[in-house]
Amino acid sequence: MPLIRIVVGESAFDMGKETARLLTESDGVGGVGSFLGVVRGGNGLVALTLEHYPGMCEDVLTALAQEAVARFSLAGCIVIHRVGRLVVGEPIVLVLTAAAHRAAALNGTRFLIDRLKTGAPFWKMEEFADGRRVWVESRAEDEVAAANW
Amino acid sequence: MPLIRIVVGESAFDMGKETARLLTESDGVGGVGSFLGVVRGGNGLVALTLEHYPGMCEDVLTALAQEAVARFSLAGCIVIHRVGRLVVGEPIVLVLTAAAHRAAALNGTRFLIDRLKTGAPFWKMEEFADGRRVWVESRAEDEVAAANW
Amino acid sequence: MSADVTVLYFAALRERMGRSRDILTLSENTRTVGALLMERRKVDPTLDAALSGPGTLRVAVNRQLSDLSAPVQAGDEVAVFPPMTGG
Amino acid sequence: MSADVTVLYFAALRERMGRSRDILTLSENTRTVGALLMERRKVDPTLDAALSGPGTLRVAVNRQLSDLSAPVQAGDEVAVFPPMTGG
Repeated sequence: MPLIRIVVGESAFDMGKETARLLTESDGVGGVGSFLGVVRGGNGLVALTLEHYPGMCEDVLTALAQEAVARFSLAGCIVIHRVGRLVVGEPIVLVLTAAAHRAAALNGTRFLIDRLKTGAPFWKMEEFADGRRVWVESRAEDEVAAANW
Repeated sequence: MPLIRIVVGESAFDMGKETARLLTESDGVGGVGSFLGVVRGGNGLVALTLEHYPGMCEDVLTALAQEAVARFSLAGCIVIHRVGRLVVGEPIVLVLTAAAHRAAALNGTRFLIDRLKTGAPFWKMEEFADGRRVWVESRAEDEVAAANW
Repeated sequence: MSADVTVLYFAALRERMGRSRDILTLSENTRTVGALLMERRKVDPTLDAALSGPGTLRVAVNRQLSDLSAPVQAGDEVAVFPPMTGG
Repeated sequence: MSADVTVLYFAALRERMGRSRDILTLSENTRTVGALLMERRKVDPTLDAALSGPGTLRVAVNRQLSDLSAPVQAGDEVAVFPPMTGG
């Protein structure tokens, strides 16, 4: 059975350890693809606050991971998504996919991050140095990226 | 100036530390894409021995990294390729790309690993449990993947 | 058996509501999520204003993405929220 | 100034050669990598056999991928090797 590991919570994660775990618990791996999302600074942004729908997040991410495993013949995958207040430069999300060959791993990574963006119940609120708080609007290009899979 | 870090050598590398370094030394990063290639077991394979052309490897990888930075507006990238004898499960190659947005980072990762496979002077020799030693032949699909960029 | 339905609000909608959930009692003839919310808007000006706000809203029923035509029954968990912006 | 050209062999070709490099002296009328190798094959049966082996070969001149029509001059570093299989 391919490893599927889903974590939603406030804690930081260790990308190196998660990669080692994926390699240890998966068979026949030739490549690991990954995407790490971080809070991007600029325009006075200080932090993001991530709100989520507990329970539904885990359900959606597990279903997405199962779909990715089946579709790209993944040997395993890990999705970690943080919630709460995260300052500029802090990691938000980690997607790791293991497969026999690189194309499958890289496609699996891209599928998961594209679909997660608009399909898992997380919401970002931006906090600026001048005190403004703004809910991030969904981007049309994200909807297109998710629909293209 | 975007960070370009190229390492070719026998030493193991620490993916977590390399990612932290890329984040620390790059500006405006929203996402980091990566590919980690490892020695895949199966069919009695025990180890790979990686031979390389010292000097030309570094030149080619630097040129590829510069092309990736320009083409995908990367904030930085790191390419580490090991040489020598590596047993099943050991990491061979790490590509890390940082960008403002995920599509650029993931495209940069894929470009680098696709082009590196057939364009950088490394050669793999497989070593099997029964003592056979076989030079890996280049795969037509790798040539196609590299040419598609 | 209770005829209650839990309705959850998230993100900007939660802020517009000033609360994160309501426990609504399902009337006998209410069969869909859309009908449930429409009835409630008539008696809850805060909900009416919040749902009239700018931007589209999404609906989940029992943690599955759904829409206003979805059937609703006692014990269900309904959630209403803006488009998701994770990752 | 020396008229020497260094020729490097890698991977399966290096094994077929039994050595990793030759230092060849460029004759006056030799202008291309192809001509250099062709002349040498006539006097070096090992090289002749190695270059006749199965599979295609690639050429680099001064660490730049090139081909047999590339010009060669004294001091150049020429490398001959099978298709690359990194990553």
